[in-house]
Amino acid sequence: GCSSNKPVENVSSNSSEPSGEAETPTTNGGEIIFGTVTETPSLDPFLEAADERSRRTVLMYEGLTWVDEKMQVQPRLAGKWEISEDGKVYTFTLRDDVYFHNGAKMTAEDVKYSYELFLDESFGTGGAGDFTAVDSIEIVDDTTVKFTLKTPYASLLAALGGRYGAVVPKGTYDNGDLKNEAVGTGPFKLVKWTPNNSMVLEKFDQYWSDERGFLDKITIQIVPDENSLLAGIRSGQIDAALLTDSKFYTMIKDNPKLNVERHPALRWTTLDFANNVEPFNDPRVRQAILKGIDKEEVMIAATDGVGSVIGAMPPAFSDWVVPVSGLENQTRDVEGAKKLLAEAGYADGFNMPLRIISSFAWMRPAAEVIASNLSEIGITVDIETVDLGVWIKDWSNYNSPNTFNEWGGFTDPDLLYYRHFRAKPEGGDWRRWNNEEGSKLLDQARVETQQEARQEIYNSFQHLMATEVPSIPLFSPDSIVVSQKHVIDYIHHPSGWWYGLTCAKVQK
Amino acid sequence: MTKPILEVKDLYTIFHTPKGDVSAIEGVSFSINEGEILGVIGESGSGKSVTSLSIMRLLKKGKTTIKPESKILFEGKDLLKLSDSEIRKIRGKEISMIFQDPLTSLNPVYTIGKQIREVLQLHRGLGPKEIDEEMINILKLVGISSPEKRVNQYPHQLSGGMRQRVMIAMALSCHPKLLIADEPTTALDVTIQAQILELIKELRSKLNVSILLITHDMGVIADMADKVAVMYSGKIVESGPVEEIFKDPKHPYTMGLLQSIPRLDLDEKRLNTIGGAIPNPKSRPLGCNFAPRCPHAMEKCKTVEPPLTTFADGRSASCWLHESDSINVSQNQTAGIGGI
Amino acid sequence: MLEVELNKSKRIENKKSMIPNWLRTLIKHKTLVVGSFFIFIFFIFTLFPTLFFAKDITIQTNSTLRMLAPSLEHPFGTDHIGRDILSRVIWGTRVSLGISVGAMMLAMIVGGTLGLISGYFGGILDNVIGRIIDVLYSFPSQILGIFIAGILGPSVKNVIIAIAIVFIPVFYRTMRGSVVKEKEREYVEAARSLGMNDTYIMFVHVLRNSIVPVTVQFTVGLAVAIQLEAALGFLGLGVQPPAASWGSILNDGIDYLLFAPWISILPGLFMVLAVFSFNLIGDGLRDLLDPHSEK
Amino acid sequence: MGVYVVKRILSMIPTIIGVSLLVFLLMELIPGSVVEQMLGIEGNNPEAQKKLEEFFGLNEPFYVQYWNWISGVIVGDLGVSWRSGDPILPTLLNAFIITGEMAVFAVIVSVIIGMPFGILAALKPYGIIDNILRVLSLAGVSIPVFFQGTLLILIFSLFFPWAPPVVYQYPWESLSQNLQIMILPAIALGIASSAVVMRMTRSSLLETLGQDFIRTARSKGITETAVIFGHALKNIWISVITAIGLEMGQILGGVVVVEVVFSLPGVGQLIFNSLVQRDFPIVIGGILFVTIIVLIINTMIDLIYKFVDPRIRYD
Amino acid sequence: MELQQTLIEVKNLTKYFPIKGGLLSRTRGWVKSVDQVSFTIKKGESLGVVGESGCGKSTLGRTLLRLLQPTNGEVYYDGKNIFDLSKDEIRKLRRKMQMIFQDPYSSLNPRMKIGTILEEPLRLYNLGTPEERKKRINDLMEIVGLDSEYLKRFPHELSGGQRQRIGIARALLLNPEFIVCDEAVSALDVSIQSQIINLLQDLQEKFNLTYFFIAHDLSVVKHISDRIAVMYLGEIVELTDKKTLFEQPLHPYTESLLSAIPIANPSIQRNRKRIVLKGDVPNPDNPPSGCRFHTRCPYSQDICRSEKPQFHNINEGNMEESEHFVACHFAKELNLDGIKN
Ligand SMILES: Nc1ncnc2c1ncn2[C@@H]1O[C@H](COP(=O)(O)OP(=O)(O)OP(=O)(O)O)[C@@H](O)[C@H]1O
Ligand SMILES: Nc1ncnc2c1ncn2[C@@H]1O[C@H](COP(=O)(O)OP(=O)(O)OP(=O)(O)O)[C@@H](O)[C@H]1O
Ligand SMILES: [Mg+2]
Ligand SMILES: [Mg+2]
Repeated sequence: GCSSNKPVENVSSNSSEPSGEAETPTTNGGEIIFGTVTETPSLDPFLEAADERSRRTVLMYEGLTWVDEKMQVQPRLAGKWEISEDGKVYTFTLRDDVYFHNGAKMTAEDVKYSYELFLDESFGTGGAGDFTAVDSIEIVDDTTVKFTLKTPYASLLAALGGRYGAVVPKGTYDNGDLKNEAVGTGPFKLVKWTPNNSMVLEKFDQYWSDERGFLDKITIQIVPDENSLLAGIRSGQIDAALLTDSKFYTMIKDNPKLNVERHPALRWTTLDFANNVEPFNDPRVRQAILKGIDKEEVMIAATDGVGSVIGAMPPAFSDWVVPVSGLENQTRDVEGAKKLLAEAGYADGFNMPLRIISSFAWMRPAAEVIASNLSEIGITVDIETVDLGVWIKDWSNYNSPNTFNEWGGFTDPDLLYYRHFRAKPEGGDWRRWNNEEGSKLLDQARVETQQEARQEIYNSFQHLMATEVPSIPLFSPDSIVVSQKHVIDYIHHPSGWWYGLTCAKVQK
Repeated sequence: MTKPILEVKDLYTIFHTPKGDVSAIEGVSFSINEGEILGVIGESGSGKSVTSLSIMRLLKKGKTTIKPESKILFEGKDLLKLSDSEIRKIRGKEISMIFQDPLTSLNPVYTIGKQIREVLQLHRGLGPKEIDEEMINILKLVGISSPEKRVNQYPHQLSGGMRQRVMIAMALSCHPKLLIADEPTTALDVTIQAQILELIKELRSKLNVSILLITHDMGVIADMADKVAVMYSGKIVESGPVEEIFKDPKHPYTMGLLQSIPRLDLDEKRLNTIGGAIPNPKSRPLGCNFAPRCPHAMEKCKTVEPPLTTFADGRSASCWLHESDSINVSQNQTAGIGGI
Repeated sequence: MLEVELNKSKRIENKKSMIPNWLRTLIKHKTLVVGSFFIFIFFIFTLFPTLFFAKDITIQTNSTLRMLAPSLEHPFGTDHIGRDILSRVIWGTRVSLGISVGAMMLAMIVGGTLGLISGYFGGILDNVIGRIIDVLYSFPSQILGIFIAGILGPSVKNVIIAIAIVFIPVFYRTMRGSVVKEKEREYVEAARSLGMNDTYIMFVHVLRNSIVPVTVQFTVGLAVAIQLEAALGFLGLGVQPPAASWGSILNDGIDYLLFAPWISILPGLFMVLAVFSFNLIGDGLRDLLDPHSEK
Repeated sequence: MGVYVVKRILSMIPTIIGVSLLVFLLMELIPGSVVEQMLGIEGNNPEAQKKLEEFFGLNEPFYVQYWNWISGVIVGDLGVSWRSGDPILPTLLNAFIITGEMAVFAVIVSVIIGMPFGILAALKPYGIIDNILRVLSLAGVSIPVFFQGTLLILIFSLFFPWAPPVVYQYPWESLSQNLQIMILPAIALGIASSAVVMRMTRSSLLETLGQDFIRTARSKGITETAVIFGHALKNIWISVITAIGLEMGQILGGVVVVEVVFSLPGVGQLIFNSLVQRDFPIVIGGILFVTIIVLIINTMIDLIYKFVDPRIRYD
Repeated sequence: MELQQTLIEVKNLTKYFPIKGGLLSRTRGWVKSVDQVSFTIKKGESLGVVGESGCGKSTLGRTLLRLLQPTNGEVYYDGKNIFDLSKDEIRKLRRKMQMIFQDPYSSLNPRMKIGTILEEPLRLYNLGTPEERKKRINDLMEIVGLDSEYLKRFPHELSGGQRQRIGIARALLLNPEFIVCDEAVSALDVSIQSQIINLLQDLQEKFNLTYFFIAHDLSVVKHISDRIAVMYLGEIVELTDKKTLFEQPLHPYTESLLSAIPIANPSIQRNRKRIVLKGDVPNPDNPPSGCRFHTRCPYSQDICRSEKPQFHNINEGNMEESEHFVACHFAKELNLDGIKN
């Protein structure tokens, strides 16, 4: 349902108000023009990896589950499920009132078809990695589907409703694709798409739930850049938008005509070491660098103060996070850093390459601050700007030098950590950390289905991150939701996907 | 005696350049009678063109000054005193001009027809049909074949000789009383020059127009002029009827000039030369301008400017050699002031 | 705008005493004097940045000094990460001018040499080189710069190369045009009749006389190069941080234009002044060398 | 004339081929490709990489790729975007309408400002007005357009509560909004170009006024106004048109930054963004498109000469 | 008539310039600047060439020095065909063959000091020590009548006449035997022109030079030359010693040329009969058929239109009379006027 999610400013404790309708009188229906800067290359929920796609497809597609704005897995197309004792068999009971946008009723056949796409290597979906644990998917009856796993896999539920979670009619890919159309079960259906201009969605009348999908029409309007977005909001040409450039927060937070909210995000920024390269293969050096950096200053420079310094996990993971104050090496300590360097044999410092990506605006000021910080412990930072393409190429080929990185959008700690920090071949380990202890922890957490035990393991892992420092998490920029006063109940989701629009209403 | 149509008296023209004033013309006086051709000859830079532009008042106002005592009398009117609009009524109608380079002197982007028509419209106020007739007549007069076709052509489509004919047609289209021709044939080949000179002669007798013919070619002068004025460094050093000047030049410069050109009709072994070069108008010598190059120069020449000495038959020269030959010069005439 | 036209002979009339003439010329060409004066100052900045207001270290960031408006302490204010802008602008002079001068030199040497050869020998060689240059020339200049900077990766050296490549056609054309005109002059024929070979004539005689419009092009080109560098910096393809060029400082401030306009505006004006000065010099030179000018 | 036009058009072909080859080569040299970007960091999957490369034909040798592409171009098929799968020609045309409109407006502004001032300056060369105008025009060319644009935007948002519409509207969609969007870029670009037009007008008018045929015209007794507007001006059109043409090329060569500053989704942005995303077909198609436009402008200027200047003969 | 040694022999020398145009700049035609020209120049003589603008005088002169490659034909210098010489040999020969140019403004490199301009050839040929070179240059300056102070100046700091003297000095530097003077005095004012003409004559006497003297001014050519060639549209139409040419021209073109030149003596000039030619000089890229002069010739007949007249010595075999080459079908019939003194 559409629960309310309080912005950062007034997060008191862990507010877990029950989900419910808004109290202010509203009318169903109405239209919203939602502004955004980037267009999605295609709409395919399985084949398109771009985050821009996920933002939009959550309005049109649904998975068996979904992860709500408090990072809890909630039922969606599956009304409920059971997990076997050994954690290897998941049995889902499907809702039987779900219809596709083409009018067909959703059945177990469709669910099996949709999730089996991940098991078909030749299909080539980028989501396959989240489902490697799945052995088979069977139809028990019309409304029951059984997933059998090779090994226990705690984040299966999150994966089912994550980035790639979508149920489409059986046989969709037999003669066509979903690049330019959308046949899902979501509350909105695609009416018209003019790439690089606008996408028009309308309320799906046969939608199964009345807790979502209040608007009659959503127009997703592409504007050239965030400046224009801001101008559009100020002049009332645009009703709501999600800004990624936190600088704008300062500019509009006091605007009386607007609702402006800051939310912690799932995205985080890190300084990733090339852990196999001298001198960064020495944990003492990495620790020294961590001690040498003033994360607060970096955060302020990069986000204009509209973000939060992080320890080892993005803040939106709320309950999973070990607070910065509880982690080692997080406060700046120039002397300590120098000592560590001396111990490691680098008393005179060295030159440290640091790669930044030209299209990420925050990286430059952050790099400049880090260069300034580290110059005090004798390290000269050589900043190198590269194009995203070059960055990706080197990164995925394990050739990248120390680099800034911005990633996230994962809705579960396993999804967040495993691929990145588990040694090869199970994980990606692009930082070439190759740490046994870390890998062991991640493996354990993966098969652990008990929440507390899982939490415990991830706590240890976060401490390991802070002492071993394969990567320095820097900060997480807040997402900024801006809307006209008449737009209400836009519930921001930490992923940055536009779940909020399924809840939004227009006040007359 | 015919009466003078143009009298130039004591013309002083000064250019104001960023590098200082250049006095290009220093006291030039001459006159042209009705139907007469006055040839002005002199080396490059002696002030021939400036003289003609001064007459037409075509020099830039802010950048040049003509001394107030100068007079240019055209049919008794002082051109220098006329207003801009009055002088414009004279230009092209009463006095017209042709120039050395007929290609650059015609507007390249207009047909020759348009350029001739323009004058006719401006000064003769004819209707369109009459203009066209008149234009064809004039072009025929200057010897252009199939003028109906030519009027629609652009200058670059004509040959050099033809262009000069067009210039002449344009100049004569309003039957001016005076034609100023500034080196009209210098840019042309000899055979074409001969054609143009013949044409000018012919038109002169047909239209009874007076001509101020500027050239540096002694041959052209000998062929065309009735009277000659020899210019040197901003002054007229000698003038008189053409035969006399060629037969018996008074001024050493004229003598030198005549002796220094190779002649088709003579077999000289060696040419006589005038040593040195024309002085820079910014730093003219004291005394006689020609003194530094003059084989007969005396001490006096180097310090005091010779007066213009007038001889019989309307001849005059400014040279100390002839101080005593003068027939009617007042003995106490001060140096530096010339006059007829 | 890029191409400079110069005409015919540069006769200078009589000449008596050296110094007054030289002085007179300068006084007459005020633009030249004013332009040179500013450029002189810029070069002083380049050579001795610390002599002026510039602090030694311009990379030191300080989150407590962010975006301070101009004051006595920080005459140009501070930027978004707390650095003194005036210092960065003065240090940036070195980078920006260095890039522009370097790029123009490179372009002049390459483009000029090609133009010289092409213009002097003519024929097929001229056709082939000309076609290639045409191709470069018809390329949208910023895209070309971006391409080259993209291929080589951003760094001072590569920005120089990128800008130089954009300018090669300009110098080629200027030089070629001038050579084609010069080689028809009789002194070339005279040299040939004395038995000098083509290479000698080309480099000793023709080059010497064709170089004038190229030098004017050089100053005007500098003005454009500064702008192009700024444009590349603006698109994030300039020098590597934390080093600063005028373009990159300007770029830093664009996002803060509304609340800290000084970050962009002041360096921008600095850049404009430099461009203006080079244009003044170019204009003055053109005037000085153009026989048509009525001065 | 007709033959000449055809010849002129044919003579563009080698340049066009050269430009396309060069873009191809540069694209080959530029590190990173669309494939990696599309696969993202998950792309460490040689299978998928190969598949994508095959799909885009990137596994073929350079010349085969080129041939495949150019044979499409000849029949008017510029291919489809690798990212969106859209056909490129319509995409480019849509974007170019914006760029073209901007350039045309800019040129109009530049002529409206530049020519009268140029004439004014030439009337009294080196006089006070001339000197002021000369310095102003130098200042005009000295301010980079993107900086000028930035200043304009700043001034407008500080002093006027007015902001142009954020989404580009084609003139036929909403003329008034379209004009509102275009006004700032047109002014910024126009001012920079007007300086060039002014200088060109001034210097060629001055040169023309010093020529013999002007003396002839004056000697015919024509008024000074008629001399300038009748005789001199027609001669300088050539230079002014050249200046305008060059400015057009200049504007089109520098559209990227301008469009970024003014947030116009024109060709420059399209090419730049596609370049960043390594969307090869759009980049090459776009550059080819712009090149051809520039060449066409040059050709048109050439042809306009024919009407303005009878001296140029075509044979 | 004393027999002089032949220095240069020109045989059927032809120079066409291509007219380029079109898409691939193909050659679309030829400017026939010099067409099948033959003559000899004897040691120590001055051969003058006259003709109207564009008739090929300069082209002929430049081809003679191999500054242009001929389309066809040979030029023998001291018996050797200069077009067969290797690069080295021609370089050596260049010392003996020099040129003086028309435009004193553009024939000196404006950015070199006079001293450098004069030293350059010596340096190039490695002649003498620096002191010897200096001396040689000073000597030459004296010969051409200039103060050696001028060596420190740039060309623009000299007057036209002075510049032309420098051009002459440069031509003399390497002790040449043969000098082509291409309109060497045409650009000068009459008073300066006479100085230069005298200088050229003095030098010829002093150094036993051979001149190929190009001018469009017949009176200048007449003054300086022993024999004169008259060119029309790329061809030599008449060639003989100057006295004969002026008194008994055989070609109608020569006659009209002579009559077109005004004589600086009013009493003679005004009594002359002037033959005014019709029309203009035709284009050399499309010369008239037959005799090229027939379009303007007052005596032209049908044969002139169709048949090209031979360029031949009318006094062939007649040792009494000097050679008189002419290319006219009616050379013997017409009784043309020359200039009588
Ligand atoms: N616009 C001007 N500014 C300064 N000085 C000038 C100007 N026009 C002419 N002069 C000077 O006036 C003098 C006379 O020039 P003018 O053109 O009358 O000579 P000219 O006798 O016509 O020579 P030419 O035979 O070369 O035409 C020259 O010394 C020249 O330098
Ligand atoms: N380099 C060249 N390319 C093409 N045509 C040429 C070239 N040089 C000369 N011509 C042509 O050859 C013809 C003869 O030229 P040339 O210069 O020999 O004539 P000229 O008798 O010296 O004329 P002038 O008296 O004007 O100097 C002319 O029609 C000219 O246009
Ligand atoms: Mg004159
Ligand atoms: Mg010649």
